[in-house]
This record gives sequence, structure tokens and C-alpha cells, in this order.
Amino acid sequence: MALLTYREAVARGIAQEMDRDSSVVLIGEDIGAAGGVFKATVGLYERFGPKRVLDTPISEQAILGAAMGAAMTGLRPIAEIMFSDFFAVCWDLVANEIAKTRYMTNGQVTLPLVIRSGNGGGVRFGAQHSQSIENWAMAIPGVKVVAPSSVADVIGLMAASVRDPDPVLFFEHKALYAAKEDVPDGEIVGELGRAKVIREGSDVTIVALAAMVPKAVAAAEMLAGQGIHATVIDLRSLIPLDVATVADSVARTGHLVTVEENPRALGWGAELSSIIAEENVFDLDGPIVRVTTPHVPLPAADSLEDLAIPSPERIIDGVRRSLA
Amino acid sequence: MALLTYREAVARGIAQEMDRDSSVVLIGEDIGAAGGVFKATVGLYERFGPKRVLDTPISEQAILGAAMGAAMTGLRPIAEIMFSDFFAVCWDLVANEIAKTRYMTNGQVTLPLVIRSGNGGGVRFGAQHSQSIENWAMAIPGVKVVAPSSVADVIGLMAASVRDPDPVLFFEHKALYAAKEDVPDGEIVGELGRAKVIREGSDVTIVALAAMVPKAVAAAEMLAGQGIHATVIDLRSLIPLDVATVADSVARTGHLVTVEENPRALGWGAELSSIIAEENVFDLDGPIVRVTTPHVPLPAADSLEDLAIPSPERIIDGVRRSLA
Amino acid sequence: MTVNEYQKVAPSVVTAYVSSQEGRPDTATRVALYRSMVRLRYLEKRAHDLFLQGLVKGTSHLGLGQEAIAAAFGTAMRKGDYTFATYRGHNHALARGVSMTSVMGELMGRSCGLMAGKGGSMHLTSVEHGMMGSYAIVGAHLTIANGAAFSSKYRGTGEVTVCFFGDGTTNIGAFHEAVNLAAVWQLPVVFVCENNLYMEYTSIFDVTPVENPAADRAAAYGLESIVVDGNDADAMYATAVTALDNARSGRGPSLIEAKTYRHGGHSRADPGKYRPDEELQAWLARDPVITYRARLVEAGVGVQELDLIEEAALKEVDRATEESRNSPPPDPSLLMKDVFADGGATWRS
Amino acid sequence: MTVNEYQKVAPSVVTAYVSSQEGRPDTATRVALYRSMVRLRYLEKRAHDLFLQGLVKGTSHLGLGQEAIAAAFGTAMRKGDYTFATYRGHNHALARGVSMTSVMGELMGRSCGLMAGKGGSMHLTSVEHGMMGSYAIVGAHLTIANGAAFSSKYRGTGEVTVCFFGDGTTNIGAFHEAVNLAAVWQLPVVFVCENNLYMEYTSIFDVTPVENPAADRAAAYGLESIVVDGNDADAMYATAVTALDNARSGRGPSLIEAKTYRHGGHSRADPGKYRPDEELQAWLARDPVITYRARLVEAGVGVQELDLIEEAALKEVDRATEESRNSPPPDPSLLMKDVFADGGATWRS
Ligand SMILES: Cc1ncc(C[n+]2csc(CCOP(=O)(O)OP(=O)(O)O)c2C)c(N)n1
Ligand SMILES: Cc1ncc(C[n+]2csc(CCOP(=O)(O)OP(=O)(O)O)c2C)c(N)n1
Ligand SMILES: [Mg+2]
Ligand SMILES: [Mg+2]
Repeated sequence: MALLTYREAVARGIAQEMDRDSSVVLIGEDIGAAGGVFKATVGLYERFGPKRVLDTPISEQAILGAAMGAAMTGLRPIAEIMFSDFFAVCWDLVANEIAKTRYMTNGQVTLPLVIRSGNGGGVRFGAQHSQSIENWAMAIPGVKVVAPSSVADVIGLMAASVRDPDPVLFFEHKALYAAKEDVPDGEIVGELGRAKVIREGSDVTIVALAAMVPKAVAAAEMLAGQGIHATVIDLRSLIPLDVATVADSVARTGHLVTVEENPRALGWGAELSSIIAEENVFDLDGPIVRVTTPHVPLPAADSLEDLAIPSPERIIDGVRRSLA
Repeated sequence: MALLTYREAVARGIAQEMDRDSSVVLIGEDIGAAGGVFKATVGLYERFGPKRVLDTPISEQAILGAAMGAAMTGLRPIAEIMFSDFFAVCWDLVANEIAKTRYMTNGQVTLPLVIRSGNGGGVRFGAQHSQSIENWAMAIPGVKVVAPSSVADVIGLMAASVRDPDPVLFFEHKALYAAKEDVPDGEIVGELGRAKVIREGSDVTIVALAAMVPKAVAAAEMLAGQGIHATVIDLRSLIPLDVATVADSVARTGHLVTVEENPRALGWGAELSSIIAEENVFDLDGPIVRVTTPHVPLPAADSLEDLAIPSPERIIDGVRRSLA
Repeated sequence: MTVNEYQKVAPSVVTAYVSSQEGRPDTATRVALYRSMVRLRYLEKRAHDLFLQGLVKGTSHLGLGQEAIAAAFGTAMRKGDYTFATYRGHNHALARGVSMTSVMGELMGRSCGLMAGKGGSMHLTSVEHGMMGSYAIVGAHLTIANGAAFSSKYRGTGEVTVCFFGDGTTNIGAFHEAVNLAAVWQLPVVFVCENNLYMEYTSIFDVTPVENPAADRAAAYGLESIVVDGNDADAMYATAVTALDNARSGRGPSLIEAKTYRHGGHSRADPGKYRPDEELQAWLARDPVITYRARLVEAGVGVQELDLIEEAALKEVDRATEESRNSPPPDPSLLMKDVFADGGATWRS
Repeated sequence: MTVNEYQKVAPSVVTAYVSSQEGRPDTATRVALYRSMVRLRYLEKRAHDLFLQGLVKGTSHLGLGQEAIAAAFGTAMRKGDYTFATYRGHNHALARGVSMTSVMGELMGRSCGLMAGKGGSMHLTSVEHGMMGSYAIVGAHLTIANGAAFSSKYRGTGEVTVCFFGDGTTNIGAFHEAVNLAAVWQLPVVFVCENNLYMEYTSIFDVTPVENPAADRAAAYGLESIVVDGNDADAMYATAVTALDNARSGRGPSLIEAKTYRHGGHSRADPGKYRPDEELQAWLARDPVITYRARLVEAGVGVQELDLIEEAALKEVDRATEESRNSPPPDPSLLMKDVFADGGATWRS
């Protein structure tokens, strides 16, 4: 056992895979000697050297292009896009190239690569450095989308992502980087596409992702005090999407509440809601309620940002609306 | 009255607004003397000259940046992104700059601009030139999203978009450019955010957009022959989203089917479905069914592309699933 | 010189670029170059005919007139080297040894196509031949080519990556990022700008502040400025050999600007009327295939040998046409295949 | 010269760039330049203190050491001209006349802030002062600056747009597209690269294949290569006057590379330890504010006059600090305001 932060877990997960497989290389801005702006790659440059840990110019398209071309030809690159908001300057590589190439080439090209990125708000960085853009990725056929909430999952899902033969977008949550947990020593390898039931309760199913998971748990604890027993599910990945775990739970509870950090329109909760509304509508005993950030850019001021992002109180309110 | 194609309507709508307002300028690739690759800007260069109709290098970021900066300082630019797939190379300007600036500046900056683009599939252009990306835009707070299905709406909604004080993404459907309709002479000005009920029926509500509208109408006609009476609603814009018109109809029919050209995950139908499932769940007499392209990139071969994009038959099948 | 003046005199200006006496290939190589060019030419002409017959669906971008560039690199490259091309990539695929049938089949959306119709004419890919893809978003593939070159360098396997693109591509951001990173990382990559003087319908001179859109940018990346006559297969071949050798020997990337001209419009729908007739005529007179034939004959290559090459190419095209016509459309099951490496498209459980 | 050698000798190299004798501003202007620099310096120092006290939330990027550039342009620009800056934009806002209270209030997320806290330190905007925004995605604002410049040209209103950015920004695609389009359209825009030798934590020399990341790219756009000592307010002012005049007179855009250095880390969280101590010391010795004070005294400006300027600036900072501390957080209703021009955030009916 070791007490690790979420950010240390990133470096440990990467190191575990770089140790195992010499085709794994790391590409990004300030990730080398500097250890990354979130200090999530500290020590990797010292350990694996400049041949495997490569600093780049500020050229996100070039970073993702390099990762893609390397993955086509035998490597397993891990690219960093520093803040997930910056995917907007290189979205072409994700949406048009990396995601589509296997399909367009009728399976000739395989792209085992990981793009990791600091995602999400709550750190007062303002509208251009705080977005939750895992939904942008979910809308693109051909990529997998992972967003761990726990320190152990960071390692396990990083390993699973690196070993996965498909391109994976790996969203690290900025507000969780300092979170600490005890994790087992030795190799940790997770599995993509398996949601985690964090606590069980028979009254309502609350589904959350990344930094919303601890908030959902907090809400569930407060609800328990009020006699309402919630199941909390951590989705962990959006693609593959573990609908079965959610549907099973809804079959038992009859109520579904999704908790999303993203702005309202077209968050992943919409997809989940539409699936349940199509396939499991007769299991429902009340409306599916989505708790999200309102459909606005994120404000910088702490007082406003705290109002924007879902809080345990707003989750409780959502649960009450579903149960009403 | 004049018989016009959808592509001619684009030019007529733009000309109408350029005639009226000298602050309207047109910026894009090959839009000048060449009249645009879809021939949707034919005649504008001749009529308004090189000062108001500006060809650019292949530099989509520079195009949208120029539009934004011009809109900040008194102009009303219309920028063209040739194929909507290319939004991926300039998404930063849309998602991070244009959409957020009014909010971030606490209302200091107003951005009256239109970005028009050829959107959608059915023309055998393959995965990188056929996407329906209006959903990418819908997910970004701060932009309006318009996608006309009829020739008259092209003119009316173009006028409304140019006159709107907010940034509007205007999606022209490539498969509709050759469609013809009689339209009235004289000025035509529409309204953003008002869906159009195209036909009324009491059994099911079918909601569609752009090129899916004629398919939904065809399906409704076939269903009528089988004794099933469908209301068909053309959303016309995704932001603002006319939920009220849809909800009213669902209250009468009890059944909702959305018809989306986009790949399944996180299409606009998901948002609409989640709204109805949250706010109008007790109006529903069956599951909300989403008919979409499967969650795959679009194949180029005609035979495969036709399988991918929703057909009247698949819409009918969706209706039957909702009614079952 | 104004833009129009330049365009008018372009052919003679271009001739002045040539320095093909040195490094001129030997006769066997020159015959191989001719054979390659003829194959490309015949396939493209047939593709045009088939389009007129409604058999090539969607779009297609012919490389008629630009054959010398693809042929020279195809001939100079080694097996295992990587090619990255654009939507205008038929020439480049063929020049790496991809069969005519699989190219033509793809254009026609048939199951004999390189990707069984799933990609289409703009995305020709044959990993087996080092043809690592044709890309239809301007600029992106320059960045991807870097990745392949980086991989070769990392693995120490000695392949060179060659990346072809057009003049218009030099104005997009990805061009800048890609050439820059290649220079910083000293990658074994050769960037080849086929300057055919036009983007889609707009002259490159109207929207570019320098005369040589690629070569005049080379210094911005610490690279040498290289301009070559793209219609001269000998000059192209010599240039290719040098650049490939530099890359393979660890001397880093090159950026080459080859002056050329497309005989037809930008894509199938375009008659190319925006081009002054005298300009077109002047360039047609510099047809890389016809002029090269004359040059070979002058150098003593037998006319019969050249005739045979042409006949063989024609037969190959006929056979490919036949095979493609007879090939069925792709199996419907392909729609849901190969989104992911498990072969399927499943995104949820 | 290797990278490290260059960095070591950088200060003396930089001194050699100066040609400040010609076009040296008159005394009144020089005093104004000094006043401006002192105001920027004092505000940035205070911002740093307030951050240490936990009053500045989120991130912030100080321009300590780079004051001469903002001050020179702020002084040379006319009312109505447009400024576009980066997240490192406090200096540029102040230099255009924005009040200290509204800058500091924004850093502290208070309702007296320029945008009442909705934007934050990285997005300072004051349309009233021609401060058209601070942008936090590297590169984007160069393209937006073009739009403002185009608008001035179209409207015939004669404003000039000035766009500031860092050395690292020259490697991103948007830089290329923006400078290129400005050159093609001959826009009245001045691009000012503040080369402070570092991106976030990485030396620009480690990831750039040319020595002068902006100036060595100018020729790629048909522009003149301009390097200036960014720590010399006189040289900067003369350069600004020339570039603004060129733009205003229809002679098109300029790309200026100003060599400078930031005294602190990249952003609030960064102690800047990656920088060799001798390099830092050499640059601190070239502090633009301190050296300029000495130069003015040498030129006969009274010490008392300069003392008064400093005292006034300090008072202004104290008052701004007080006002900001006392300013309430933004009204919660602002959360849902001004997504759209109707003042609200309604996206559905
Ligand atoms: C990012 C992007 N913008 C625009 C286009 C549309 N487009 C396709 S080809 C082309 C012209 C390219 O010109 P050039 O690079 O000279 O290549 P050529 O077609 O002449 O071979 C354009 C504008 C595109 N495919 N991608
Ligand atoms: C597209 C993009 N990539 C990366 C970043 C992260 N980032 C912020 S500032 C910075 C360094 C910029 O360096 P430079 O342009 O030299 O400006 P300076 O900070 O030195 O003023 C980086 C990499 C960003 N904001 N946007
Ligand atoms: Mg071209
Ligand atoms: Mg810098």
C-alpha cells in the first residue's frame, strides 16, 4: 500500500506501462524535465530519458499527428493535451483522423494511442481552461473515452488504455489532482467499459463521472440521513458505455438521476437518458432528472463557479424531483 | 414567385441582407469569382465586388478569427467553412472564442456573425466530407444553431441569422442544394427558434431536421396509408430549441420519434429525449425512439452510405417500436 | 512580376528551375520512370471516362499532369518507406505498387477496392505497400507523416516518410506545425509540395504573400529552399534521391517545392474554366509524359520499347476496369465493421 | 552558437539590437513612458503579494520585466486603436488606460472587476479603452486581431490593431494563418512577439529550429524581419511609432520581435526554477524600469519628478487594493447573464 495523489497516480500508471513496453512513448508540452504543468509526469523524464519523453513546441496538431503516425507504425504513444479545452485547436486530428482511420481503411490501420488531458472545472481558471469536454469525444465514433474518479482507477484505467488497441481519450480531472488515496503496490490493470457501483440503495440510481462522483456520494450520504437510499454508479468510461449496469440498477430503483459537470445541452446524461427512455421506459417510476452545469460558459470568480457546478445540494434536489 | 434551388436561395438570402446592410461582408475560400464550391454564392462577387466578398487562403482559423474580430468592431460578417467537417480545424474559434466572449466580457462584446457551412451526407464524399456536426455546435453554450430544410427557409433563416445579434452557425445540407421550390418574390425574413409543424397526425410525433425532414414526411405518408397518423415537426434550429412545440405535440400523440442524420451518441435527439423524459414523462404512452445513423463514420460507397443514413423505412420501424 | 505576368511566363520560368544534368538517372531507371508515369496517366484518364459514365460516384481528384512527381518518388523510394498523400492520391498509390484494380475498385465503391469502398477515392490506403493513407482535410497528414518518421527514428529501422501536398496547403496552420516539428526533431521525412498553381478554383498567387508558397517558407524552419521542375521526371528523381538520402542518413527533413500543373479541374465536377487558356496550353505543351517520351527517344531508347510500355499499361487499365465493373458492391455487413480493433462497432454494453 | 551559449550571452546580444538613438522620444514622452512602466510594475508586484495572501484566486500571469513593451505601445497608440493581448495581459490593459481597480478587482473575482469576475485574470477586456480582450488559448487572438484590422480598413476609420503574444506562440498553426492573411490582405495590424525566452517551463530554443522565433519567420509572409530590445523603452517606442505609422498609412502589417525576460515564473504557481541563475541575474540587471530611470536621470530629468511618479503609482495601487478588497463578490444573478445579446442564457423555449 502507498498513499498516492491522483496526479502521482498518473505518473505511476504511465511508468508501469513504459517499464513493461518499450514502444510506449510520451509526447507533449512541458512534460519532460518540467514534469508537466499539473506535475502529473514528474520523474518520467529522469527515468526514461529524452528519447521516450519528448517535449514539443506549442503545436497541438503536431502533437496528435505525431502520436497518430507513430501508432500507425508500431509505437504506443501517449500524447498530452495540457488542458482539455485545447482539444479545440487539434480537434481535426481526433474527430477526422484518429477516430475514422480504422474504419475508412477497412481495418488496415490500428491506432493504439492514448491522449491524456486535464479536464474540468472548479479551479477558477475561467471559461477557456475549465471545460468538461468528454462529451465532445463521446459524439465521435471511433474513439474510447475514459474519465477516472479515483486514484486507483487512474492507474488501472491508464494501463488498460495504453494496452487497448484503439485510440483512447483519457480525461484527468483537474480538481482531483490533489486527491489522495491508499493504493496497492505492484501492477494495477483495470478494464475499460465497466462502471463501478460505489454504493447501493433501493430508492434511486445516481450516475456520475470523474469529479461528480465524490459529490454524488456526498449527496447519497446526506440523503441516507433523510431515509432515501441511493445507488451511486461511477461510469468511469463513456465509450464503451456500461448501460447494462445502469439499466440493472434502474430496474431495481425505478429512478435515474445523472450528475454531469458539463453544460446542459448534449452532455452524456442526455445519451444515457435517451437510452433508458427508449429501452427501459417501463422500469421508470418517475422522470429521469439530469443535474448539470447550466448551459453557460464557466465563470472565473470562485463564487460564481461554485454556483455553476453541481453541488451535493443540487443533486439532492434532482433526486427529489425524480422521486416526487 | 420564382422557382429556386436551395443553393440559389443561399445566394439570394445573402444578397438580400448585403443589399440592406453595408456592414455585411462575406469571407471564405473560393467564394468569390468561383461562386463557391457548392455554387451557393454565385453572383455575389459580381454584384458586391471584392471589397465585400473576400477570398481567403486555406486558413479556416484565420477565416473565423477575421469574422470574429470584424464582428467585434462593427461589421456583420458571414464566414464560410466549406464543408462542416472542417470546423474541426477551427473549432477553437467557435467553441473557445466566439461562443464564450460575450459571457467572459460580462456583455461588453457582441458578436453578430454568421458561419455558414455545407453539412451532412448522402453525396458519397466519405467520412471526412459528410458529417452532420450541428450537434457539436449545440453542445457549446453561446452560439445559435440553424439548419433549414426548405428553400424558403434558407432565405428566411439566413436573413434572421444575419440580423441576429449573436453568433449563428448556419448549416446548409449538401444533399438538399439541388432541391427546388417556388418561393415568393421580395424580402423574406424568418425567425430563429420556431419549429414548423409540417403535417399533423394524432398517433405519433416525428421530429426531424434538415435532410431528414423530407424523409420523415415520406415516412409519414407511407404510415398514413397504413392508418397511422403522424405529426411531423421540422425543428429548423437547435439553439434556440423549440421544446414547446414538440412537447405540445407529444402531449397530444403520446409518442415521440426523433430522426437524426448524425451518428447515434449525443445527437440532438438525445437532448430532446432527455427533456421530454424529464419534463413530460407522464405524457408518454411508449418509449421515445431515436432513429439515427449508427455510431460509425460514414462510408463512401453508395450502397453502404444508403444503409447508414436513416431512410423512410427505418423511420417507420422506429414509429412502430414507439407504438408497440 | 505581377501574378498574371508570372502565370503567363510560368512554363519558361519553370524550365529554368531544372538542373537535371547532374544526378540524371541511368537508362533503366529512366525507363522505369516512364513506365510508372504512363501507368498513372492511363489510369487517371480511364477514371475520368468512368466518371463520365456515372460509374465513379462521389468525388475524385485526378493527378493528370502531375505524374512525374509521384513516379519519381515511387521509383526512388525503398520498400518499407512510408507515403502520405492527399485526396489527389491515385498517382501516389499506384507509384508505390498498389494494383490498378484496387484503386479503380475503390473509386467505383466495389468490394475489390483497396478499402472495399469504405474510404472512397479520397482515402486510398494500402499499408502493405507503404501507402499510409490519403487524407482529405488539408494539412492534417503532414503532422501524421511526422509520427511515422518519428517512429522510424525511434525504432532505428531506417524507413523514410514522404508526404505530398499542394500549394494551397502551405497556408494552413497544420503545415506550419508539422514542418516546424520535423525540423526540431530532425525527422527522416520529406515534404513535397506539388505546386500546381491553384487551390480549388483560386490561384495560389491571389492568396499567398510569397512567390514560392513552400520554398519561401523553408527558412522559417531552418530548412533549405528547394524548387524543382515537377514536370521533369529526371529532375524530380535526382531531387528525390538526394532528399531521401539526407533523411535516411540522419540529416533531417526536406521541404521540396515542385512546380507543376493539373491538366483538368480540381475535382470531377470542375471544368477548370478559371484558368487562362494560354496558361493551360503552355503547360500542356510541357506535359511530363509526352516530353519525357521525346527525351528518352532522343537519348536512344527504342520507340518499340516505349510502345510496349504503353500497350501494357493500357491492358492493365482495361483489365482493372473489367475487374472493377464485375466486382460486387461491398457486403452490407461492412457498415458495422472495423470502427474498433475488435472488428466491430460496439460502443455500449 | 548553441542554445546554452546563446542564453548565457543573451543580455549582451540583446543590447546590440538597440538602435535607439534615432527616433528617440522627446522628454515629455519619455517621462510618460516611465510613468506607465512604473504603474505596471507596481500593480504586478501587488498582484503577486495578494496572490501570496490568497486573495487572487485561480491563475495569473505577471508581466514583471516586460513593462517596456506594453508601455511603449500604450503610449504610442491612439485612442480608438485596438489592443489584443494574452493571459499575460495586465500590463497591456493598464497601458491603454484601464483603471488599476478594475484590473485588480478582476484578479480577485470581485464585482468591481473589469468583467465583474466572469472572465478572470486571463481575459481582461475593456472595449471602452480599445482593450479588445485577453485570450488564453495560444494563437487564436492573432486571427481575431486581423478581423478588427480588416474592419478598420473596410470602414475606413483609420484605427490600428496591435496584437501581443509570446515566443512560444510562433509555433502554433494560428500564428501562421494569421500573419499570412494579414500580409495577403495588407491589414493595418502590428504583431508584437514578446520573446521572453520561455514558453511555460521550457526554453523556446529547445523547441524552435530558428534563433528568432518571430523575426526569422517574417520573410515567410513577405514581411521585414524586425528585432528590437524589448527592455529598452526608447527603442520600443521608436519601433512602435514606425509600425503604427506604416499600418495607419496603408503600408500593411508588421511583425516585431521584442527580446525580453519575465522576472518571475510563468504563472502564479511557478517559481521558475528551470532558468539558470546567471541568466536570471543578467536579465535582472537589465530591468527595463530601473535602467530607464537611470537613463532619464542621466538625460537630466529631475529625481524628484521620478520620485513623485513612483509615489503616485504606489498610492494608486494602494487605493485599488482597498477598493477591490471592499468590493463584494459578483451578484449571483450574473451566472445566468449575457450568454446571448438579449442579456440572458435561454437556449430553449
Ligand atoms: C481544412 C480544409 N479546408 C478546405 C478544404 C477544401 N479543399 C479541398 S482541396 C482544396 C484545395 C487544395 O489546394 P492544394 O493544396 O493546392 O492542392 P491541390 O488540390 O491543388 O492538389 C481545398 C480548399 C479541405 N479539404 N480541408
Ligand atoms: C493552444 C494552447 N496550448 C497550450 C497552452 C498552455 N500555455 C499557456 S501559456 C503557454 C506558454 C506560452 O508561451 P509564450 O507564447 O512564449 O508566452 P509567454 O507565456 O512567455 O508570455 C502555454 C504552453 C495554451 N494556453 N493554449
Ligand atoms: Mg494546388
Ligand atoms: Mg514566452
